[in-house]
Amino acid sequence: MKHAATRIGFLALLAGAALAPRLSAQEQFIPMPSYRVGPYAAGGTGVFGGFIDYLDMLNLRDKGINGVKLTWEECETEYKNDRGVECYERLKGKGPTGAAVFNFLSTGITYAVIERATADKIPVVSIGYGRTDASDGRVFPYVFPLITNYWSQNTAKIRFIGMKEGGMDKLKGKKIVNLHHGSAYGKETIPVLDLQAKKYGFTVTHIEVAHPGNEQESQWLQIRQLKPDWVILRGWGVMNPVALKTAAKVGYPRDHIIGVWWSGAEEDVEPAGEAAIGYIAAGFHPSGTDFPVMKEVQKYVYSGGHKGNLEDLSRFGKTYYNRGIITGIINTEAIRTAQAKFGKKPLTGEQVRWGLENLNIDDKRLKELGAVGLLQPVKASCKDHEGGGAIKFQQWDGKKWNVITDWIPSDQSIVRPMIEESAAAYAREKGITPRDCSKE
Amino acid sequence: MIYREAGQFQTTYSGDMRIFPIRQDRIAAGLLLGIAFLVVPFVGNDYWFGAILIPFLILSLAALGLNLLTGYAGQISLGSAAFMAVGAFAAFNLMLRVQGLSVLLAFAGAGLVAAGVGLVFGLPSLRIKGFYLAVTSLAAQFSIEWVLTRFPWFTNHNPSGVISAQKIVILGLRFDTPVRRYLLTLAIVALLALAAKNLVRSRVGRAWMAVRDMDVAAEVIGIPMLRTKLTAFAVSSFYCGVAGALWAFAYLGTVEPQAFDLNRSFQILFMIIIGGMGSILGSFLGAAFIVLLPILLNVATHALLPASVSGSLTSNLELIVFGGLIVFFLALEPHGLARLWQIGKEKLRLWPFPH
Amino acid sequence: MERSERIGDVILSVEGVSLSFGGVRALDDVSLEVREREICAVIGPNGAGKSSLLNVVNAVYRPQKGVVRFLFKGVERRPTHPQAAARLGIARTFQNIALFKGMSALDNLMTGRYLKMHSTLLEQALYWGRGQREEIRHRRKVEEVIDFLQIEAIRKTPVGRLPYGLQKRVELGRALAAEPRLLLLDEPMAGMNLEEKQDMCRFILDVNDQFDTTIVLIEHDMAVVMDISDRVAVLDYGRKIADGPPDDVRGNPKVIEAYLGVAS
Amino acid sequence: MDWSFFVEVLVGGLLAGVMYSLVALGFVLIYKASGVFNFAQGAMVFAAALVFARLREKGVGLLPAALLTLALLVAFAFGVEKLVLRPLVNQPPIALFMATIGLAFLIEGIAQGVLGAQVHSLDIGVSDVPIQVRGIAISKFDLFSAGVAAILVAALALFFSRTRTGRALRAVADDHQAALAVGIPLQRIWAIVWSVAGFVALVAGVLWGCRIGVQFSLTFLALKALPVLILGGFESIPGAIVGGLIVGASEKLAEVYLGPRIGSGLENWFPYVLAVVFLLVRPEGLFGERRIERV
Repeated sequence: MKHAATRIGFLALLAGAALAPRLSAQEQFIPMPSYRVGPYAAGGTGVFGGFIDYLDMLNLRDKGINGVKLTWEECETEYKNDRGVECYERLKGKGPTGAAVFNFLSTGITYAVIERATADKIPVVSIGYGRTDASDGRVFPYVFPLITNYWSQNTAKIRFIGMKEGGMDKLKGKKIVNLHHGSAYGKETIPVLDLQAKKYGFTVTHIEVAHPGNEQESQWLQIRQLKPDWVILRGWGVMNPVALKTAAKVGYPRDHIIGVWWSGAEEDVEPAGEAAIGYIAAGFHPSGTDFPVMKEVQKYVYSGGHKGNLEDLSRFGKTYYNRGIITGIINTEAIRTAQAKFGKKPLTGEQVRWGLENLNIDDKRLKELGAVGLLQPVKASCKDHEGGGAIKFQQWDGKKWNVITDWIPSDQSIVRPMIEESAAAYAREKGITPRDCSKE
Repeated sequence: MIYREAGQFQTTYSGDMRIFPIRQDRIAAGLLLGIAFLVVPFVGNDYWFGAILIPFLILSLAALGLNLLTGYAGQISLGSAAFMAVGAFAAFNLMLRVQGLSVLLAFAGAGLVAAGVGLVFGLPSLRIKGFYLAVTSLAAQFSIEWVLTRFPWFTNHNPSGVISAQKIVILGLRFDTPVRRYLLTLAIVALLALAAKNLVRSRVGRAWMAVRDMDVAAEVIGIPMLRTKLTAFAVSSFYCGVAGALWAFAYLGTVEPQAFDLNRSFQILFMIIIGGMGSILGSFLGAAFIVLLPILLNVATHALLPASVSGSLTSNLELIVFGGLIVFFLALEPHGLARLWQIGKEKLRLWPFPH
Repeated sequence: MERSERIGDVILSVEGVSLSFGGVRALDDVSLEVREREICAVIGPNGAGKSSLLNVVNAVYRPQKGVVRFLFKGVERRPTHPQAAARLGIARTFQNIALFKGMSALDNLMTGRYLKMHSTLLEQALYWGRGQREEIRHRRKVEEVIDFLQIEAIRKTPVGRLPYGLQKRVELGRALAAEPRLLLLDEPMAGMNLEEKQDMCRFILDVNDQFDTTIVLIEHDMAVVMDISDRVAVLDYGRKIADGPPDDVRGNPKVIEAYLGVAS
Repeated sequence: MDWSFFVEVLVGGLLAGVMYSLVALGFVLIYKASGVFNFAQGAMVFAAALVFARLREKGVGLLPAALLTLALLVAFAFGVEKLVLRPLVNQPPIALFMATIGLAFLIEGIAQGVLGAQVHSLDIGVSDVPIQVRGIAISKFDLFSAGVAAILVAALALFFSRTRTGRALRAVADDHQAALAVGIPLQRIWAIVWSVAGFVALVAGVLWGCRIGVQFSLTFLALKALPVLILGGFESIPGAIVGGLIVGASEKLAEVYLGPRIGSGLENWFPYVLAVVFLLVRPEGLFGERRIERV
């Protein structure tokens, strides 16, 4: 166990350690409020590992962004809201121009900092999590749930099921079970599902799994009684492998279980072993290493004696790691966009916000980035802070995830009104007057 | 200034029954409050107010509440966070549904609602004793959390079950900056701490301790068991409820029921054990230890360790050192930091003469 | 001689009380009358049911048979609960000290006055006006007891740290703080050295004639019992085998056989 | 009502309950002998499983891996006794309880720091397929776990009644003087108890690890053990088993038959409410010995 050895070495090294280097003027500071301990450490280490490695790659390959070196500092949040807020406050002022943009990888923390960040004029990016109705940029100028949010995902998922059934009209009379985690996150898609159930005439049963969900005997026995055509797995951490194992136990076909993207990482299926084979999960990006950008990271960060952020190289190209890579792409592209307007220098959060709002990663740009197929085209606007919304579905074969669909677009005709209604309610609650985007 | 009580004689009972009979203590306490109210607001910054002091004060308040119940009345509870949740959601709904209600009244209301719930879960305490009583508080912990997520009414039908607290405005004064919220929190916590101190040095406080130390003897003296225990539960829950309301309104701004999960309850319990059972001061020391130390360690590791050291390692180092320190301090003084402080003072009193 | 004149009417009458735990009989048809201002001693070998008798008197135990009646100023009361007994003005000490270990001697005594204090929770929280005045007023009362028992020096000491003899004294103080009409003392001198015993005897007698307190005490030390008590009741295996002035009891053959015989 | 379904839920619950009991056992052992509520038991389960899993990944055989892990746990137990229990001997139990909390942080930190935070799968060659018994599907793995639990309890029973050390442990549970009379120093006994608890943690960790993967969430199992302990009484091994069965069965039945009516997800609190009701009737727990208050 080589890593173990080096780690133990470091444990000893604590006492006589050197001081971290100071920041210089031509640097853009990006805070890293990560979590590397506790129940969700697998996700935290993976995503922030990819995020940091991508920034590292940019620094090594082309001296940062247009010559502006990227710097960052980690702060352990332990996935707790109060620790997250502390990290936010601690890091927001770092660097010559302050924090450029925050990514918390936690819905709870994102919620907790929205008002602070808006007051401090620092954008908060939440890719695939966070406050869904923040997609309405008129009410939430500083919050960017980019690429896709839970509700969009859910509509895409119903579309996928429709495809499988051979047309949306075939959904009529079908039975779907929504097996969700017993938390705010878990309950979030209940309204959008009910809405679609009405629209397409299928019945949906919501079954809750109490946190942490390491025992699901009763839920799956219920499911077996219901004999649903499909089960949507809105899981979290340990709940996912347990769900698959228990499904196998009661003999429910795994290829009719469709997970959300927080149930779609290797960490979610590997512990289930055999039981996970055939299971389908949504994702706004695939796993795997055969994308030019991954090769670049491999080349610059993990060769020539340079050590990347991953301790366990086998995680390179895994789902969480790739999610970190695209997080890196989105953030840095926003900074690049902003630099085009404000000049090639370290930028303030407010300037980066403009960059995010005018972010436009088209197919051409994707090709340049070497991320075709890894990332969908993203175009944000003052009105729409989501800017994507399409989903790919992948199936687990026992070894790896195989993408089984192309990008399946979400049904904004359902999602958008819900978002605007919810955002408007928030605006009323807070006395916010939404921006007029025609003036932006 | 040397710490001496020589030459100080109490000539009146009222003098002898003051919170700080010794002059130096009075001066020290006065100074501390003076600094907290008059100096800190000018020297502190947003980080200190918004991320360190406010949560520290709020959790101290919660710890104080639990200490009244567990430390003084001897009724163990693992559900303090649930009562914080009740407070937070009660305050939110009061503000939401009662037109033009003053925030302070909403906080008081939140405390009372929590006290009411606390009473209910306190009832079994007459029959169930010792560690077994923990189960009732655990029942409270989980069922309350469940109820708050189960019924959307409590969150005003927010799709993600999160409440975002209303603005704090008192007599037209907006508490929208960290420093103002800090002062508000400090004022509330200081007042409630004083009230707690008064309670534990009067009749009801003595009754609590009597029940804790020797319930049969207490009964023979004429102390009504159920009423005394229930008072403890109610008062304790009141404190936790106000703390929860502050957590939502003065600190985070938005909270979900999961913010008050079992871990929070345990965190608060740790505070009073490390700080000192049956000690007002201990509640604050304990909160400082449990809240501030991990942050301090996090800052320290990032300052000391070279950037090359992996984040995972530093994060785990923090855990290890934190755990180690807990064990170390307990080995040093099993009765908590407050006792350590007290012993230190007694030593200082006798200094330089050992006997 | 004028002691006998001080002694008034019956204020406590235990009538045909039987008590048993499971199969074990602790008290078997015991009757006892105690008169106002009397010092009545209950003696008997270990396990004779002495403590049980006291526990029945202040309603810690409920007897299966018989009644316990109090006649204060002609009004009859039958307390069914220790608190009720306390409200009637019955205070007691315990065989193995039952002080509130975590509190100072002073607070233990203040706790003794619980029933005499009435300020509301809010008044106590504010510690202002009535709340504070009440505390001070009762502190004054308690200080009288402290002076009486000569424990000024240990006022603020946590009772856990006190030596055994002093703890016994503080426990007596806690009982006295309640200004009881009837004081039940369960082996107040057990495990004391000679001078501690003498002090305790003096306190008991002083309490009796300064505060007119009626006293029922359990004691092993014959000498003590014989010279402080007006009347002695003897229990043996849960039954009362003798009751009367010390000298009669001393002469009673049953007692000598059952108890003193064993002792000497 | 569908009886075969009811039976299925019941059986599933009982088997789940056995899994809870496995975790609860560790608590009972330590509480019995040292009167400490060991908050670190969950962390021990996690750490044991993690070490075992990593060894397996390195290609170490089942038995050697188990033995190596066990050796580590024993060393740990002796370390704990020396560094944590001894300084706190004769201190209020609450202080010891808190110390074990510090211990939990230590274990979690070291385990994750040295062995990483990834999720590991674990397979000991027992597949988790259902077998049909009179039309009722029962998981093979669950039956296996139940068997292991039974053997474990039997082994512990023998250990406590037959061996000299075991009897000494029982003596300690009753009173410490007696233990000294038996002639085994208290320190040794505590170290041994913690080792045994470590062994139980390993068994629980491996079985649970196979079920849900070896990951941090294993520490949460302590929560499931709590109501079991409270129902069964902290000092009783049979209590832990029976308590587990009651909790498992009741929560499953509640979830299936109550859930649809008053809302699902009540599994988490139902056992506690049950325990409260139960304790109101019998305050000393299922197997805890009744204490008479002497005045």
